[in-house]
Amino acid sequence: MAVRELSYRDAIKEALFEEMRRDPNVFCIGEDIARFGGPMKVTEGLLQEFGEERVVDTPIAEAGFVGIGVGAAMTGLRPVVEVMYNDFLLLAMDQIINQAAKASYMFGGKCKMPIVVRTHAGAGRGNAAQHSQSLWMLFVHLPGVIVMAPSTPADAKGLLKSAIRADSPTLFFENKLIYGMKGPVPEGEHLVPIGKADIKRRGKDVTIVSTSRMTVFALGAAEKLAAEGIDVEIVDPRTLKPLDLDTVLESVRKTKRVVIVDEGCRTGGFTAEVAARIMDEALDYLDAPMARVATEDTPIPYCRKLELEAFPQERDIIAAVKKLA
Amino acid sequence: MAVRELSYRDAIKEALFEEMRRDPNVFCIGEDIARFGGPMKVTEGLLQEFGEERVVDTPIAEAGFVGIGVGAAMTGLRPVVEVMYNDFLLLAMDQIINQAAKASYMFGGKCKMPIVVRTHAGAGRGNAAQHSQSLWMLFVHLPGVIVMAPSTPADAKGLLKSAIRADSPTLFFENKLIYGMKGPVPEGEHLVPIGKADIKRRGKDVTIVSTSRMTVFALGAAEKLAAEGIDVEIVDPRTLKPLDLDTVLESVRKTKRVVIVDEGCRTGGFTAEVAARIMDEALDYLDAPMARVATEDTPIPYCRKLELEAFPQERDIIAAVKKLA
Amino acid sequence: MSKSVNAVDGEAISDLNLTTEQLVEFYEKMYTIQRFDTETAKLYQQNLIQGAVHSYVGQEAVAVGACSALRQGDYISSTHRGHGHCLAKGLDPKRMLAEILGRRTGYCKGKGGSMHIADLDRGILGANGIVGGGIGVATGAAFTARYKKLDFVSLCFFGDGALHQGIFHECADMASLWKLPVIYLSEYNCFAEFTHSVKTFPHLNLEKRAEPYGFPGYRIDGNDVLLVYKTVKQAVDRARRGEGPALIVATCYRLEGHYIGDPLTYRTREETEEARTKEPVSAYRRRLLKNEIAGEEILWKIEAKVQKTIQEAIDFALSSPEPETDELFTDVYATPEIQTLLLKGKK
Amino acid sequence: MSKSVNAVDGEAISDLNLTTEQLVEFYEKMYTIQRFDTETAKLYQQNLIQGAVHSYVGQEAVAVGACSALRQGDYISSTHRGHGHCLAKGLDPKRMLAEILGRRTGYCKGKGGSMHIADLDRGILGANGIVGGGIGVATGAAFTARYKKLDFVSLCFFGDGALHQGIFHECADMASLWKLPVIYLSEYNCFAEFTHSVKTFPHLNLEKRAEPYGFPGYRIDGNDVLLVYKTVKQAVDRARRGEGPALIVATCYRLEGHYIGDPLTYRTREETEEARTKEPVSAYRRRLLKNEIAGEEILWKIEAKVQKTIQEAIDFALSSPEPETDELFTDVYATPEIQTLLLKGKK
Ligand SMILES: Cc1ncc(C[n+]2csc(CCOP(=O)(O)OP(=O)(O)O)c2C)c(N)n1
Ligand SMILES: Cc1ncc(C[n+]2csc(CCOP(=O)(O)OP(=O)(O)O)c2C)c(N)n1
Ligand SMILES: [Mg+2]
Ligand SMILES: [Mg+2]
Repeated sequence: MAVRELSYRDAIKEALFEEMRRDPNVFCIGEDIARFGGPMKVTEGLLQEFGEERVVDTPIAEAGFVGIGVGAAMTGLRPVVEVMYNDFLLLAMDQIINQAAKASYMFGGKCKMPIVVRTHAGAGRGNAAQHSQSLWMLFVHLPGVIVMAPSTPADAKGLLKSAIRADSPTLFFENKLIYGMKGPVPEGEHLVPIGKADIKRRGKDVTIVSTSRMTVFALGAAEKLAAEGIDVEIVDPRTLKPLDLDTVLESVRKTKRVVIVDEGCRTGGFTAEVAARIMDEALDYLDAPMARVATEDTPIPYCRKLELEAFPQERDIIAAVKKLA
Repeated sequence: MAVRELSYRDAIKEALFEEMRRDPNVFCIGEDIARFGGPMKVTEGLLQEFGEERVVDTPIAEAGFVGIGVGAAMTGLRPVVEVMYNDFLLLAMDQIINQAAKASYMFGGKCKMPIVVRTHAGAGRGNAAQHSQSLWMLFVHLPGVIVMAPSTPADAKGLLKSAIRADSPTLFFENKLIYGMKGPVPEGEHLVPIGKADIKRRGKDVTIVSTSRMTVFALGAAEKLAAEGIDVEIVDPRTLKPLDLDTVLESVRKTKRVVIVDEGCRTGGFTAEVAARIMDEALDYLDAPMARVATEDTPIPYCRKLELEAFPQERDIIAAVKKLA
Repeated sequence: MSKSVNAVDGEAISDLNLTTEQLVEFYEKMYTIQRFDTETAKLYQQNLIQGAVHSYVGQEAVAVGACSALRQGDYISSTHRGHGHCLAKGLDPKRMLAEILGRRTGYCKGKGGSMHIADLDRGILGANGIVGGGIGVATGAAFTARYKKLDFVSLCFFGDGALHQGIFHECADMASLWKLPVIYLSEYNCFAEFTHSVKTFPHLNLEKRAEPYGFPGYRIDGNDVLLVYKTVKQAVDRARRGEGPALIVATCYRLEGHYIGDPLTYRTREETEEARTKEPVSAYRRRLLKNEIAGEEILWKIEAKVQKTIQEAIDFALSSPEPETDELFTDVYATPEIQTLLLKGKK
Repeated sequence: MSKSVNAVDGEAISDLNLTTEQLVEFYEKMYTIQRFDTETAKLYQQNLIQGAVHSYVGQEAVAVGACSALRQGDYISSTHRGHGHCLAKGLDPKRMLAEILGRRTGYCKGKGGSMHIADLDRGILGANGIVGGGIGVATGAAFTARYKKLDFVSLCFFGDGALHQGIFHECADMASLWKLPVIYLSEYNCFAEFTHSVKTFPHLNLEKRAEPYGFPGYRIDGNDVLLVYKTVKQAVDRARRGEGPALIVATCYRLEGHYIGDPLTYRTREETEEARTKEPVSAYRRRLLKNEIAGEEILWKIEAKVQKTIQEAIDFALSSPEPETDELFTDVYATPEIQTLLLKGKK
C-alpha cells in the first residue's frame, strides 16, 4: 500500500473521518471539539462534514458527558469521547470504571460497550501538576477496559480505528508533545490489531520496552547508542492492556537485557508491571538486572528546569542502556 | 503497656474517640456516620460525645464532601472523611488526586493537607462488582498521598491515629470482612509509625508479604504450613505508600523466597510493584522465583462460587508457598 | 398529598384513557412486586441470598405507574432498589430471582446479582450499585434516541438521595440543552439508607431542582399509581415530541429497611405505621373496588395467580445451577478477541 | 445590564459608604490587574513563560469589586484565570510574576506556575487548573469558619463554564444545608475556552442555578465594579450573619483569548470591539472623573505608580533564580517524616 507522511494529529483525525464515514453510529463528543475543531485541533473539519448531530460540543462536565457516552454506547451508538487532558479523567472515573468497564461482566455478557475515550497525557509543556500526568496505569490496573498509547502516527490511526470498532471500552492516550510529529501512514484502510506490540527498531544488544512518547525518545537514544556500537531493539506494546507479552518476551530472550521506559509515575507504574511479568516468564534469560526508567514520584512541577528532571528524557534512556550493555 | 482484645471496628472507633478528644480540630464527616453511627458502625457513639458540629452526616455527594474536607484541611481542620465503600472513591478522584494530593507541592510546600479518607475495600461478602474492589493501587501509584491498609485491630488503631496527626492526605483502607475480628490492642496511647512494616510472624523458610485481609489469610496459611514443616515469615507493610522496603528486603534476604499476596487486581497491582522493587534490590538473594497471589483481572462476580475464585484465599497462599519451599 | 390522589380518583380515572384491563393489570403488577420482594426477603433471611437486597415494598405505585406509561422500546435505568422497576418493565420473575440467587439462569448469569439486573432487550439498562449511577446511562440512551431520530424515550429511576449527586446536575443540563427525551424520576421514599431524607435537603421543594435547566419539575404523590401514570405519561409524550426532559419527584415511603436485615433503629414504629396507612398496593385495591373497576373475585384470582408465579420463580431459581468456575473469566470484554487474549494470559 | 450600572452611579455611590480613597483604590487595583496581565502577555509572547497564561483583562471589575468587599482574614479560591483575583486580594505582583516565570522567589517556589498561585496567609486557597476545582476548597474553608465559629467568609471565583460541573451542585447543596458562609461568584465572561458560553446553557437566567438550594441568586453587570462590590458586600454580610451562601453571576467579557496565543478564530472583531466599549477599567476611570471623585492628575499619578510597580515586578522576576534541581523532590509531603522516607527511596 502507498504510504505518505502525516502528523500524529492528522493521522488521528483521518481515523475519525474514516470511521465516521464508514459507520453512521460513530460520533464525536467533547469540549470545544466541534466549532473550534478541538483544543488540539484533532477534530478540525469534522463538524463541517458530519454536522452538529455527530460532532457535539459539550459543556464542561466530564462525568456527565462520559456518562452520556456510556448510555449511548449501551444503546447502539459508538461514541468517541474527547476528554481534553487525561488529568480530567479523574472527574469521570466512576463512569469509566464502575459503569463502562464493568457493564459487560455485570450483565452477564449481554451488553456491548463500544465507547472510546480519547485524551492526551504527558509532561514537557509547562502545564504543571494538573495538566501533565500520564495516568494510564489507573486503567491498566482495573479490568474491563482496553488501554492504548500509540507512539507514531500510523499506530495512532490504526489503533484508533480498531478501538472504534471494538465492543469494549477503550482509553486512547495521545501525547500532547507529539501532535505535530510526522511519520509514514499507509494509505487506505489501515488497522492495527488490539493487543499487538510492534518492534520499532530491530537490534541485538538490549531491548527497550517503551510506550507513547518514550518510544520517540527511545528511537533517538538508539541512534546515539548505535554510534557507540550498542544495537538496541525497541518494542512498543502500543496497547498497554491487553499487553502483548509474547513479543516482549521474545525480544528479551534474544537480547537478554531490558530497559523499560514509561512516562507514568514509577511506583506502581507500567515499568513495574512489565518487569514483574518478564520476571514471571523469562527471568532466567536475563544477563543483567532489568532497568526501569519512569517519571519520578512527584507531581509534575511547573518550572521547566524541574519539569525536565521529573520525567524521562533521552539521556536517561541512554544512561540506563549503557549501564546494562 | 496493658493489652486487651478489641475488634477491628472498635479499634478504629477508639482511635477516632481519642483523636477527637485530643484535638478539637479533628472531625468526622460522611454518609450516615452520625445519627446512625456509620453503615459499619465504626462511628457509633461519636455523635453523642462530640455533637453534630463534629460528627457530620452528609448527603450522598462524595466529590462534594471530600472537596469540603480538602478545603477544611487547608484552613486548619483535620477532617476524617468516611467514603462508605472504596468503590465510591472513584467519584471523588479529582478531589483526592488533583486537589488534595498535589496542593502541598503545587503551592511550594506552604499548604498542609491533614485529611484522612477512611473507606473499606474487599470482596467476599457477595456485594458484586461495584462494592468489592480493592483500589489502593490507584493511590499508591500517584504521588502526594499516604496509603494505609491495616490488617489487625492494633495496626488499624495505631495507624489511624498517625494518619490523623499527619499533615499529608491519607487514604485509609479498612476491610469489610474483618470489622468483627478481634485482636490485642495496647491500652493508652498507641501509635504506629507511618511507613513502618511489621513482621506478623517470624519464620525462616519463606517470606510472605501481605496486605490487609490477606495478612489474616497468610497467618492462617502459616499455621497449616507449619504443621507441614514449612516455617513462614509474614511481613505486612501496613503502610502501602511510603513502602517500608527495608523490612521486606531484610526478610527476603534471610528466607531467600518470597510470596507476595494482595487483594488488588493482579495487573499493575501491589504485587507487581513489590516484586519489581525486590528485583531492583535483592534479586541475587533469591533461591526461587518470586510468587504473586492477587485478585484475578476480572470484575468481582456476584455469585459466591465465582467470587471465591476471584480473589486470593488461604488455599492459594498455601499452594504458592509450597511451590517455592 | 391526598389532594393529588383525588386528582385522578372517581370520574377522573376515565380521563386517563385506560381500559379496565389495564387498570386491573396495574394492580397485578403492583401486587407482583410486593409479593416478589416479600418472598425475596424471606429467602434472604433464610441465608439463601448473599450480599444486600433492597426491598421495593411501599413504592410499587411508582414503578408501575411509570413503566405503564412507557412503550416496550423505551428504556429505563434503575437503582440498587430496582426489583420493582424491572418487574414493572416486564422482566420475568423467574430469571430475576435466579439472578438474585446467583444462578446461571439469571439475567446476568449470576454475575450481577440483585444490584445489577439488566436486560437490554427489554429496555432495562441495568440496576446500579452506584447512587446516581443510572443517570448518565439513561441520559445517554436518550441521546441515542435523538441521534437516531427514533421516538423512544428513556426514563431514569433514582432515589431522593441520588438528587444530591453531581451527575444529576451535569446530565440534566445537557439533556435540556439538547432536548433529550429523558424523564428523571426521583422516588422520595423518605430515606437515604439510615438517614431521614429531610435532613439532607436545604428545602423540600425538590421539583425546583429542575429550575436551573429550564425544564418542568413536578412533585407528586407517589403512592397514587394513576397519578404517577398520568404525570409520567405527560412527560413522556412531551419528550417524544422533542420538547425535552422533565423531573418528577414522587413522594412515597420505604416500608422496609434500607436492606433486608436493617435493624431500623433510626425510625419509630409509629412513623412506619402511619405511613403504612397509605400503602399503595392495598390503597389501589380499595380504589378498584370502590370505583367498581374490579370485584373481589377478580382480585382474588389475580392474587392467586401472582402467588403461583412467585412460587414458580422461587422453585426455578432454587433449582437452577450455579455458573461453572471458568465463567469467572468470560464476559470481561464484549470484544471477542480481547477476551481471548485475556484468557490466554490466564494460562 | 446598563440599568444595573445606573443603580450605583451618581449619588447612589455615596450609599456604598466608601471613602474617596477607597473608590480611588478600586481604580488602582483594576489598573494594576490590567497592566499586570498585559505585561505578562508580552512576556509570554517573548517566550519567557512556558505553559499557558490566561489573561484576566476585561474582568478587572469583578475581582476588585468582590475582593474589596472582603476582609483580610476572608478566603478566596481562584481559577486558571486567577491573576486578577490574587492581585485584588493583595498579592505582591513581584512574587506573582516570579511564580509565573517559574522562579524560586515565586509564591510557590516556581513549582505551581500561573495556574496554581496560592498564598494561604493572604487567604488565597489557590488558583486551580481544574474547572470548578476551587469550589470544594472554598466551601470547605467556609465549613471551617462555621466549625470554629469564626466570622470569616469564603468567596469562590469561577467561570461560567464551571457552573456546569457537578461539584457546584454538590457543594451548593451542602453549603445551603449547613448555612456555610460561602459566596459563589461566577464570572460570565461569554466564553468557555473557544466556545461561546451561550451555546452551553439551556437558558441564561443563570441566577436560577441557586433555586434548588434555596439561597439567593443574583445576576449583575460585572463591568460595574461598584455594583459588584455592593452585591458581594450584601452577600458577605449575610453570610457572616450565618444566613448561608449566595450565588452571584457577574456578566462581563473576556477581551483577550482563552490563553495568550489563542488565534481567536471563533469570534468576530466586531463582537470584541462592541464589548470593548464597556471595558471596565476605563469605564470606571470615566466615572471617577464624571462624579468628581478623582481628577486626571491623581489618576495619572496612580497610573505611573502602577507602571513602576509592574516594571519592578518584571525586573524582580526576571532576575530571580530558578529552583535548584533537588527541589524536585521536596514539598511532595507536608509531613516531614514522609518526605524523608520518600527522599530515602530516591537514593
Ligand atoms: C455513590 C454511592 N454512594 C453511596 C452509596 C451507598 N448507598 C447505597 S443506597 C444509599 C442510599 C440511597 O438513597 P436514595 O437515593 O434515596 O435511594 P433509596 O435507597 O432510598 O431507594 C447509599 C448512600 C452508593 N451505593 N453509591
Ligand atoms: C475539569 C476541566 N475540564 C476542562 C478543562 C479545560 N479548560 C480550561 S479553561 C476551560 C474553560 C473554562 O471556562 P470558564 O469556566 O467559563 O472560565 P473562563 O476561562 O471563561 O474564565 C476549559 C474547558 C479544565 N481545565 N478542567
Ligand atoms: Mg431514598
Ligand atoms: Mg467563561
